[in-house]
Amino acid sequence: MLPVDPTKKLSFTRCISDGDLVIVYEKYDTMKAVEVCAGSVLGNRTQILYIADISFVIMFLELVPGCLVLELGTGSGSLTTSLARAVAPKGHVYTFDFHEQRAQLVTVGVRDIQGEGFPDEFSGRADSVFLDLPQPGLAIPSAAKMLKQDGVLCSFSPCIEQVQRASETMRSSLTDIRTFEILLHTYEVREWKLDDFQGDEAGSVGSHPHKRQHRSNEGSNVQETTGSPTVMARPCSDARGHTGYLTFARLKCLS
Amino acid sequence: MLPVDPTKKLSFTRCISDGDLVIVYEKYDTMKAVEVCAGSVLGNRTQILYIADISFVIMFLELVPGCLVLELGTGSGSLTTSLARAVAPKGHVYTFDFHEQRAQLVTVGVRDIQGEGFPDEFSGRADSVFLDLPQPGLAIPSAAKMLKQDGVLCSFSPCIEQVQRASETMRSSLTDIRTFEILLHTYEVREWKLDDFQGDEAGSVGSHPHKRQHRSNEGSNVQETTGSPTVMARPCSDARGHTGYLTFARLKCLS
Amino acid sequence: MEISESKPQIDSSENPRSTWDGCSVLLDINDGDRLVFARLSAGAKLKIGNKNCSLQPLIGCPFGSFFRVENGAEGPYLAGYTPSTEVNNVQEKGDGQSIDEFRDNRALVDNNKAQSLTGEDINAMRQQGATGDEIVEALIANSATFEKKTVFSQEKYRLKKQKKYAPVVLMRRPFTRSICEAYLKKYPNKIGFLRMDTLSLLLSMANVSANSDVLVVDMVGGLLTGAVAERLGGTGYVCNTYLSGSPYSMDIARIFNFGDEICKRIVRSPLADLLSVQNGIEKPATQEAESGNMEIQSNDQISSAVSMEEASLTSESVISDPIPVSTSSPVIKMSKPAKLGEKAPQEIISLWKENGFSSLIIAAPELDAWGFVKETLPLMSNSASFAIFHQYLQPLATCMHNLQTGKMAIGMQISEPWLREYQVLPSRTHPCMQMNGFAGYILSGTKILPT
Amino acid sequence: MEISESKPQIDSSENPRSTWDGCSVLLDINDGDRLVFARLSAGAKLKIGNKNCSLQPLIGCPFGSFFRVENGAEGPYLAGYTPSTEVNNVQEKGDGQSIDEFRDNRALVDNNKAQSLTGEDINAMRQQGATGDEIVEALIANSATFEKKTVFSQEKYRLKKQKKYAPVVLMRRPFTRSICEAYLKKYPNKIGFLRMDTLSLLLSMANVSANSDVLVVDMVGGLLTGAVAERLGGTGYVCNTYLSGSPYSMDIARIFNFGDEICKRIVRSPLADLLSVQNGIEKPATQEAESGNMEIQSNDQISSAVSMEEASLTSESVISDPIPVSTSSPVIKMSKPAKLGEKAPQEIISLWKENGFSSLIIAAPELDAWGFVKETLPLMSNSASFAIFHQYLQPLATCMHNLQTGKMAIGMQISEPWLREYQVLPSRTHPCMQMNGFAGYILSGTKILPT
Repeated sequence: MLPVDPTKKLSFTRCISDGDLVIVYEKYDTMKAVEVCAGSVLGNRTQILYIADISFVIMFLELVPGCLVLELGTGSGSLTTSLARAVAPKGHVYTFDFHEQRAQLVTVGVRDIQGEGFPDEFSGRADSVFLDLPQPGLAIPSAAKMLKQDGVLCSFSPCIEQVQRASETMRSSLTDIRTFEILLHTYEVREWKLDDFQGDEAGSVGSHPHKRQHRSNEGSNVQETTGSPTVMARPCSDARGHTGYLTFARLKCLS
Repeated sequence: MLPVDPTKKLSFTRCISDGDLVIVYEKYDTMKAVEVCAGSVLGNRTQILYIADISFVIMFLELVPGCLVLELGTGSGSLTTSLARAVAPKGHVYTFDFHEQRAQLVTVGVRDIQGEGFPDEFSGRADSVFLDLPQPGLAIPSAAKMLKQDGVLCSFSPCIEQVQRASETMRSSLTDIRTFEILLHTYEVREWKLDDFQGDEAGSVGSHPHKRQHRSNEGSNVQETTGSPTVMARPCSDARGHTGYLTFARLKCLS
Repeated sequence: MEISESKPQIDSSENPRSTWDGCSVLLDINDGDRLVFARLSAGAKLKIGNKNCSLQPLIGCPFGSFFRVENGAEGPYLAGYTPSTEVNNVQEKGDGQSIDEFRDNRALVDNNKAQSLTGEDINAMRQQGATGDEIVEALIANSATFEKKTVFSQEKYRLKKQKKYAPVVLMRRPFTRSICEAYLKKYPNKIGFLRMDTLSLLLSMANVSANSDVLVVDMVGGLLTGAVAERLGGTGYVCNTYLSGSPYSMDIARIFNFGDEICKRIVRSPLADLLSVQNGIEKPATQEAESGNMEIQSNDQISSAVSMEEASLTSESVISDPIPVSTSSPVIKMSKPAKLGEKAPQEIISLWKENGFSSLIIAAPELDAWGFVKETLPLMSNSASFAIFHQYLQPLATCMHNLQTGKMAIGMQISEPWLREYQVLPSRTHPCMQMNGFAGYILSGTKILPT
Repeated sequence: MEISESKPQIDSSENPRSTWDGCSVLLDINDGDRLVFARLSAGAKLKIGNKNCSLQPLIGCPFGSFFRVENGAEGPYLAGYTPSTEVNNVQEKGDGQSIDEFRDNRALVDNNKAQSLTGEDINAMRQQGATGDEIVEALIANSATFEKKTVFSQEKYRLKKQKKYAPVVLMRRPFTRSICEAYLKKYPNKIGFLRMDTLSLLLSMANVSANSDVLVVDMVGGLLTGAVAERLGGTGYVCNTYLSGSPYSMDIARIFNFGDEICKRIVRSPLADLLSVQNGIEKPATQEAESGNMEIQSNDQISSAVSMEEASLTSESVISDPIPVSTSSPVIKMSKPAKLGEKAPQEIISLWKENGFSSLIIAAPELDAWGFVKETLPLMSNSASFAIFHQYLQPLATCMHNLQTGKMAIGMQISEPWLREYQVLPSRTHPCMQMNGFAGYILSGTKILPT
């Protein structure tokens, strides 16, 4: 049997302790406030708007615990957090931006990666590299040098022209170049009381429609939906139309 | 009261006559064969794959009976047919291609529109112009000259680079430039018999789950979906991912 | 009424490109910020910003014209104006900007209090006869932060001030395209969230074209009825049917500039009347009386000339918050649009009985689809096409299943259109960040001879 | 078994970049035309085209390596090879071509009979030791129409002949990404049509990360179990639960190269066992016996070493039509993958009773979602996240409604991911013409303390 170290269990304690991250829900679908205490960053759930992009990036970068990941363009840090969770407990994320940030399990460097490129110390050591830069093409040659063999690079760009230039640059040293776009459609659930079509109608129309109804239903398992209230889902009309393009590529394997 | 001329009624005769268009369905969703007889082209329904594009084009070109429409790039003629139906009975479609075609209510010209431009005789006479060309940008200046004031032009292109170049050209003489993409998701309907979760389970699990079930359902209108067969729809997995981009623009109104 | 009658007959097939007295127009103020449907007349007025402007100068102008508020000797008035290509570009850059700013604005210091021009200063400029453009330039010159902004932010600032101090009015033709898009933007619930692409598919899938006899269940305010009538162009018929009680509103169909020829082709009939005839039984007199009743019940719709005026006023105000103010009596000054939606005459109903309708479109997003379909489908000609719109997938799935098992229709398909608009600009091309994710669902098919 | 035990422990956190004896690999033949999962060993063979090739040369090579069939003295063998950038470009042009040809091929005359080289000629070349590339060049030289083709058609022709006469094998790591995509392409029904993006969302929405205790209902062949275990990396637990009867297949989880540390964290437990403990009642001996029964029932899964070998053979053949042929006995030559999916020990179950699971994922596309949710949700810790996958929308709508009215969960959302792949090439950029339109639906939320 495996030893179970209770201090390593993620399972939630039943009472809220000091320093915990607490999210307050007002109703079943609205958050009231998010209070983040230092030290609990890794327990934080990623921004819902981009969860589809983040989830897909983590799977397509083939991140598993123990990986070394480089990120360029820390931005709000929402991806950084998710990258760190994916490589925890033994891996490490090195993230670079113009501005200084702070986090756990993560090393943040201030650097103009687009111009300077990556520090040499990571050369050939990165399992994966993620770029979120206005001109990804400039950083790609340096990023490719950091990758291990068969390592995966991802570049996120909102505009197709950035994708076109990045893909062009990738072709020289990378392979398996693929561009994706991912969106999340959400649905709202409503209890829907169907108007009782027949009931309203019967008085004024007379018996004719009922006759016809019987004819068409004859011998078949017609499903009547009228009467009882039904729960139904429909797409939310206010949808996010675009977040960005995700371009993935692998370092060519030299055999 | 309006006089009703029976010869002008579209309503279908109840028996198939010689020369009719006949579509044979094998099952409710598969067509076996389409036999088109000359003279009934206008009754033909458009190719289902592109019906979303075609429908949108007709509405956004603001086509109504009586319009004069120019089309460049007749191709298979599937759009031509729909354009002709939209402007019938008094309007006219002039369509141009490298190859000669034939149709009703439609005049087909053989012309290298991309290089030569439109014939002068249509100058300022077209309500709408539709372009389906490899390099739409080349034809746009000539196309714009053909439009009436406030007339609408549409260019269909599969690649974004064509759209980028066409939009650039449009900016000099046209306004209200908008690019759309439209796809049709289709659903398949199945009768779905839910496995009776509780029935199977009760024997082996004992009475505990039932107890818990009662607790959680307490006082609420829980919807049980198990038991009876239900009809449900799910998206077809094999979908058309792209047909093309539709770029619309209006001739600027000089007041 | 005399004014209206003396105007040349507006035949939609002539497709007029300029307005006339009594013409219905869509006024787009500040690039979609405000959308107003109005009927032009010498007395019609519209409040733009804080100024009441007569719509009289718009009469006779081509659709697609731009107007701006100018200060004349007799007060503010609308004057034609040609926007520069530059301004047009600024407008189009609107959406791209959000991205660029998202990427670069960490260093941007935007302080709106850095404006040294006061409201009093601006009022003084106005009284001295300054144009809107001049005020905008003055605001820019007196902004302490304008020079520090990025180019995109500068354009955004300029556009914002232009909208406030030099609003632009674009006059559009009220066609299905523009009417549908305007309602979708401002009052989507009034048209059951029916998107332009969905509506266009309903027309195609139901095979609507010249000389069609189209049966519609239009619970989307008359938009469907109007769209079908626009396609018919004065041929065939669109028959708006309804359950007992009052007919469904056709107000939106009145926004179209339909001439008499088209209006006569828009009729209504209670479902009961169509069904009784369908069954080969002559309508009893009691039902006639009942239908007469209904016509009176629908007081806000098609009864008298006065209520027409009210209806047209209502439709004008539907989209815009402030109702266009008419200083003189609307009954006298405003032209009467053509009458539409009369009760279907008995001889036409008899013809439908003989031939069946050639198309069926149902847009009753709140009602059970199957209930309507099983009633109306037998009224169709065999091989007639139908298209049913619904906000939920499940009722259409049930409906399709029932039609299949009942062998009532073939070629059936449930579809959901998916529409995406793009921003196409040099180096800034991408799908628009906001989209309308709700298209609704369509069940389409072909009616067959019941076996 | 000894071979396997003597190998270095494969710890997934080490993330090995080269293969080893006993390693599981995904072989991609001719750019996705054929996808084969294989376990490397000295004796393992694979038929490529009409040639039986040993997989032995693949041992010790880096993942991402390309191989081609070469003719050696002892017959055909797989040799490493570096594709030129040019070839890579040709492959990538594949999709764009369809458009360009659509536009231009009216003038193109394509007559495949214009090939003067016969099958006999090609066989003769082979016997004289010609390489695949040389045969392709000869075919091109002897094609009467090649020169008349467009550049794209020429490349298409070359690629087609290369695939036939010089097939390329790409060796990939069996990770969630590659396994999911391979199954989706070849046997989507075995994984319930679970797309990569949907699977990745299930993991994120259920908040799966190191040290999580994840309860899964995996009726997608073990793909979900494997994906969760990959994320856990030897920490926490993934507990695969099932109704009475035999456990659901975990075959796909065995394709991953999980080391012992990870395999031990993959356990199974009948739902009844989890429930009885949850209610604070110690498991009666009768249930223990019953569970013992089930383990024997699941004969194809986790019982003996021999059935393991069979299972691994099965999983290898699942994707490919021809089963990789092993000339020698598989029991001796093939290495045993680590054992996974043992029955959850009582002390771990007791811990779960105390703390609750921290995540719940249900992927039972054919079963009623609500039935499973109402049974499993009480096993969750409060504030635990859950994610339910289903092929239909309606069962999730009902489920969400019931959870809302029962005040069992908050933060609920039904989502449908939408994935689009693009072709990005100079002047030929557009979304791919084919797409997988079916993602399924996800209900996600957070469990709360029942009130």
